[in-house]
Amino acid sequence: MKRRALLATVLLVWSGTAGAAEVPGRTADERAINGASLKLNMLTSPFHTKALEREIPIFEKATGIGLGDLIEVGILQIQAKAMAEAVAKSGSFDFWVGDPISLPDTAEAGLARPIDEFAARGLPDVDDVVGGFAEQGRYKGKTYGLFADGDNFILVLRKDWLEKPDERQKFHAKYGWGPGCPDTYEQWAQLAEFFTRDFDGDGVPDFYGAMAYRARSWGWRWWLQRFYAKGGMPFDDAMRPLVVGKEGVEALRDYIALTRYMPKDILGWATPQAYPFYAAGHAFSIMTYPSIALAAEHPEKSTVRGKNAYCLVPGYIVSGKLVRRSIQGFGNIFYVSSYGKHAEAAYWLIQWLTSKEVSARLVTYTDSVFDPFMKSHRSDPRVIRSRTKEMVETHLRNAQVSPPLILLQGAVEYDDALDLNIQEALLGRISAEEALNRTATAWERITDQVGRTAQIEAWKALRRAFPTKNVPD
Amino acid sequence: MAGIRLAGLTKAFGASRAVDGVSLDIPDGEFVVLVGPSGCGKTTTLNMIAGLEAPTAGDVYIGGERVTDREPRDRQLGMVFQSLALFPHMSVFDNIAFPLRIRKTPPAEVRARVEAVAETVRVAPLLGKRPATLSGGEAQRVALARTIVMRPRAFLMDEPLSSLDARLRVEMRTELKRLHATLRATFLYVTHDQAEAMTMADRIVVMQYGVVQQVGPPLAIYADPVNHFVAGFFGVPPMNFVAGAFAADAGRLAFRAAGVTIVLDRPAEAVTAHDAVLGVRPEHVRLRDGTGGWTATVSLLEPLGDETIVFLDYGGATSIVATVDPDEKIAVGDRRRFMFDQDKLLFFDGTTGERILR
Amino acid sequence: MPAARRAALSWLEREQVFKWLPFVPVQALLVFLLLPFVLLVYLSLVSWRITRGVWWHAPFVGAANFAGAVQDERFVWAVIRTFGFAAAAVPLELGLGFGLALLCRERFRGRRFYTTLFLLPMMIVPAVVGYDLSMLLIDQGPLNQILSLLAGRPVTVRWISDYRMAKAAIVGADVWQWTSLVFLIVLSGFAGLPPDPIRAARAMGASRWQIFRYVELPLLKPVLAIALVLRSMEALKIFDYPVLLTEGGPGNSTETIAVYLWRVGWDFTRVSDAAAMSLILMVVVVMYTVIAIHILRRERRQLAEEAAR
Amino acid sequence: MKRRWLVAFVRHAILLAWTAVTLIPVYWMLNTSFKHSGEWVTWPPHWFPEQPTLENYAQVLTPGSTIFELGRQTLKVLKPLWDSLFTATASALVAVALGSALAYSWARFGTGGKNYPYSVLTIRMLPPIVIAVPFLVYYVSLHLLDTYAGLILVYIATSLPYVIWMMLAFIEDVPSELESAARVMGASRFRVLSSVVLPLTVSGLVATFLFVFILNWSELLLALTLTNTQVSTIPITLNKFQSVNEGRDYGPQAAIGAIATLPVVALGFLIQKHLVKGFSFGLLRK
Repeated sequence: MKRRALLATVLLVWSGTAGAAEVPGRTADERAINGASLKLNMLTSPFHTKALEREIPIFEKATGIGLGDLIEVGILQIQAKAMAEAVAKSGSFDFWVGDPISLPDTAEAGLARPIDEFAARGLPDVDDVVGGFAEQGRYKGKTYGLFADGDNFILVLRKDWLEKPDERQKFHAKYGWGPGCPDTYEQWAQLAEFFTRDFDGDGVPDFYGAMAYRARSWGWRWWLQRFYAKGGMPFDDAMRPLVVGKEGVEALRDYIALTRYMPKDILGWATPQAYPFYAAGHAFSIMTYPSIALAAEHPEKSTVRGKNAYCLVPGYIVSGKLVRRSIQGFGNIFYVSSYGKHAEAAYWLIQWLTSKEVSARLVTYTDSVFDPFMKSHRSDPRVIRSRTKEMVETHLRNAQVSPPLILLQGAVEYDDALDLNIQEALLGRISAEEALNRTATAWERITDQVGRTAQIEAWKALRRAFPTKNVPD
Repeated sequence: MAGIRLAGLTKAFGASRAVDGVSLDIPDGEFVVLVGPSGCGKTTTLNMIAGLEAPTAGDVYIGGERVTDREPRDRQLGMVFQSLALFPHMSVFDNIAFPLRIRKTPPAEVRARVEAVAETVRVAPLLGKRPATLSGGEAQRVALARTIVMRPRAFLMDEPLSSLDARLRVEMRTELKRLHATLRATFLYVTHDQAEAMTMADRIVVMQYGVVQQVGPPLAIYADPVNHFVAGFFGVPPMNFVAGAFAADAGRLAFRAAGVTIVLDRPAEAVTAHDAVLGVRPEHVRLRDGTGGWTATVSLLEPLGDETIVFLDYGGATSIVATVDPDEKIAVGDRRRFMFDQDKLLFFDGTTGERILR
Repeated sequence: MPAARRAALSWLEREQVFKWLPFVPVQALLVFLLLPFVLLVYLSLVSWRITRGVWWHAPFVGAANFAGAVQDERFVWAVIRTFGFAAAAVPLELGLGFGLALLCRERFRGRRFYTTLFLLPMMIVPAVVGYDLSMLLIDQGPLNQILSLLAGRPVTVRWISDYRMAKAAIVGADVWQWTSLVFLIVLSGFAGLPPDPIRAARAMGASRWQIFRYVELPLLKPVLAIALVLRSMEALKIFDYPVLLTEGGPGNSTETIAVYLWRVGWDFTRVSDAAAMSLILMVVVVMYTVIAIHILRRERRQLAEEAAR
Repeated sequence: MKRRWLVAFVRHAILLAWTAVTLIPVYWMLNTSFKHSGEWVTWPPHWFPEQPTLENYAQVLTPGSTIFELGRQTLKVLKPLWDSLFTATASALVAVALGSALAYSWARFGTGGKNYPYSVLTIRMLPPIVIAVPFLVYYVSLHLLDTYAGLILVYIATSLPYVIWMMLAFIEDVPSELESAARVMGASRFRVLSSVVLPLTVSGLVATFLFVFILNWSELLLALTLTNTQVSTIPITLNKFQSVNEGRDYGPQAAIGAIATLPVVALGFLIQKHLVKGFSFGLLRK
């Protein structure tokens, strides 16, 4: 299996150039691909390093293209570091792993390099990528990166609690359904309410009904997902913000209301606190990145291994019909830098990393955060072993209703304005309406600063990437 | 060994002149004391000689050589500072050895010379100590040793005794004189203490406001001051001054002040000044019984043992001070008559302070 | 010594040459720093963001960026907030540092133990402090556990998720780390107090408190002034703690100037706006500097007078 | 007698309380550095590692990857440790040398005018983020980006104001008569500096060195902006240690923290004698 993949890879790489006998080629890239050894530098967050460190040497053995220097920065500093390189043009890295959100800015800044010409020759395995994901590497009609990490949200419940007969009976008696995977956010709230427990009666719950992220820089995505499920759209055709409508306000109120069943400290938590908390069995449900499965099913570190039910992300009933939306929580793309010295070699490496076989291996490593994103991952035994079949199935079904993030120039700023105001509302410092009003004002300013006409064009293109399906097959 | 000559030495700080055209010739081997009140420019003069400050105008010659533009280290002068300036981070030995080591003297010679000098100034037992542990007199000797050891062409001393107590100061004066006699080097000694100047100097240079007022041997300066300032600066207790005016008295010159009139053996035309100040040293004031002179009340007595200082209220603005024999029967409140030794009287111009009627 | 070398040396020895020797490299360095500053001014006058071509082609917009910055509430609040943090942290550091130094000034058993330990925090990298606190401050973490133990009932302070407490956490981090520096400065100040005035005051029958209040405290004022200026300068630059502990949240409760400018410049790519804000900040800082200099200079003068006496 | 006992009691009570405040975070760092990943964040917290381990230290100190040998050090702390030591030491040394020379010149000759040290102080007041963007552009054109020289230069510049200020007070404490004496005795101006001024200000120099060393050792923002692959300091490295299951790699981070604290603490203890003297800023006459 491995040997065949290797062979396929080598052939794939070789096919990119004409003769391959005695290291011919006009440029360093060509010669490198043709057999010379070449070291590529990479910018990444440490979340990906360990998997890539294992895989890239295999590529190097086959092609002579290996990993040189590694620039690692915290996951929230990737954008800053990429922008610094856009200014510096130093060529200190050839490719990088980053969030789709930074695509518009890095593309506009000239850092992300269009890879269409390479892709036309290399024919990456994009057809196998689950719908919606592939779009995330594209901006204004060009492809800038290859998708590597299907990071849309998933809801995890504690199966063992759901299966307790007396709990089932009591729950059903109270709410008239289930309990089980919720279809709507209301149902999730009911589950959260019901399963929140205060064993010692000190007024502080010991078992929390729900968890999701509410911290600064993270929490906005959970709101945006609700907003989309309400049928909301961020902008109209003229890029006027639409967040202030009924959808937005209701989504925000629900978003705030559910926080009641979460640990009090949730506003300060991100993955470092949330995953171990859930894996230690302190919460009934958590809606988060699919990598939660790696923590929850971890053979040694988890106390809830095998006790988890993986659910489709709930939705809202919009004009009588259920709409589910599962937003891209972070997601990662391999980008090629315009300023690196070996763009083509870098492209071949990322194509190899995002091929069916190699991506399946990347997804399998429990110490990195590559999540399944290919149709073939669904049946890959290695992927299933690391995450459970149920999880992979559910995750990829969720992806069918995955709308894009606001992938426009200034994305990080749009998101930050939204994030800040949502949190202010969550803190009770301003009302939901006020929060969204302020967001709209900020968004208008950002749009004007970036240039409305250009943004309208980009937005229209982006809007086509929204899912048409309301409920996954 | 060398003499020092200053030619029109001037130092200006902005508009004010700390030292104003000082010219002075100090022959080799002379002990000259530069004296004056604080702020008179004497330390600045010394610093210019040492090269620590650059003169605004004028020149310094050492041993006939013009050194005005030379760095201090090229002038080969020994200097003792007011604070003594012992290096607190070095032992006494290292302090004394410092000037030798700078000249890259071989260690054996350093040791020999330091020990020899230490013997001379009697600090040999202290060589291992730190300056902070020394007494005032010891520190003084170490500072001297450090200067002597470098065999300078001349010694500059900037109030070196001011930090000592009265007794030690007197002892050190003698010692310095003896040292001068041994070394036969040029000493330029700065002080504000007239007693030091009087006791030690071959010649005294009196400075005020950056200007040399008078140069001369101690006794000459004492007896024959050129102006009111110099006259008042020397002598303990200081000279009595009585402000008054000249007038003609039957063709002779007379000095009149409140309560005092003195008819001088001079023609009335001898001076043109009207306002004048009479100066008379306390030892030239005589108390007497009977008639003659003027009457005064004894207001205060300061017995010093060898003599007694008497303050006499005679009706003038200030008291007249007289020194009398300690055996003299006198008490506060006594009414006594007093007179001046006529031939010791000094007169100064009331406006300029210059000596008149010399 | 060869004559040429001797001549060169004596040329260097001349006061007019010698006194400028260190200025040459320092001024060179300052000029080296000045050029990016000129670039900063240029960038503030044009409209450039990283996503918009090269900076030397950006259109000139005059004061527009400055007007925008002044109207940017987040910026204004970040400035106010940062000064607020400094205003809260610095007096605490001064008070604590002073109090601890007061307790440690005399010799007693264990003094060396305490003084050595109290210096520890300033030797730790602030980024480490940030991470360390993110473990300590979670609501069921060690700190609340200790507080509960002390209070005898469950205490759950939401250090990093409550709007106010997060500010307190940032101030607390600063205080924890830098009280040690103030402690050291004041302790040295006590060690350097001249003994005579104190002896004189005791001879005049002053009580311990009076000696402290009327003799030691005034003598220590210059030292406290230094500590004050030093700490307020550093406190205006808080970056590591919020970045590693709260990401500026919750809300924008811990978004300091440095954090916000980092976002505007790098994350939002609005370099020109960031440049304008930087320059405005500079004006604020220069005003602050003038006040600080005034304090320092007054203390120095006072000191000179005391020394003269 | 009773009163004295009470005073001692109160004193020790307060000091012990602050000792606890000081030590708990430090202890927690050490505690975490010996814990397995499962114990880093627990409810309730573990005050002692259940099964103490050195794996965190091993992880950050072992060069190379455990599975595939890439022939280079990744995610490791040795190179950043060296880089931090080198940049912080070099910049502190140069800054102390230059700054104290400047302070000397200003104190003795008033070079640069009355306000010079005050205006230099302004440099330090600006948050480094202010110069980060233009500096990047500048450094790229000078080829100083991602070099030791580049980082050291900017650290020298930002430490200078403190050096000048701390040393100024110190130098003013050296009586100028000592220098005059040495000069008259034949010392050159340079010899005066080395034989008189330097030994008398050594405590100040040492304390100043430690202070700016700590500042540069800990600096995150400029290092993050101005380095990529060739230079990497400890604060940047801390940022790197993040893992998937646990998010932040608290254990290795704590290990790095402990390792990063050690040289400074060692330095601090070595020069403790000078510290208390040094930090008086020479403001009070002895």
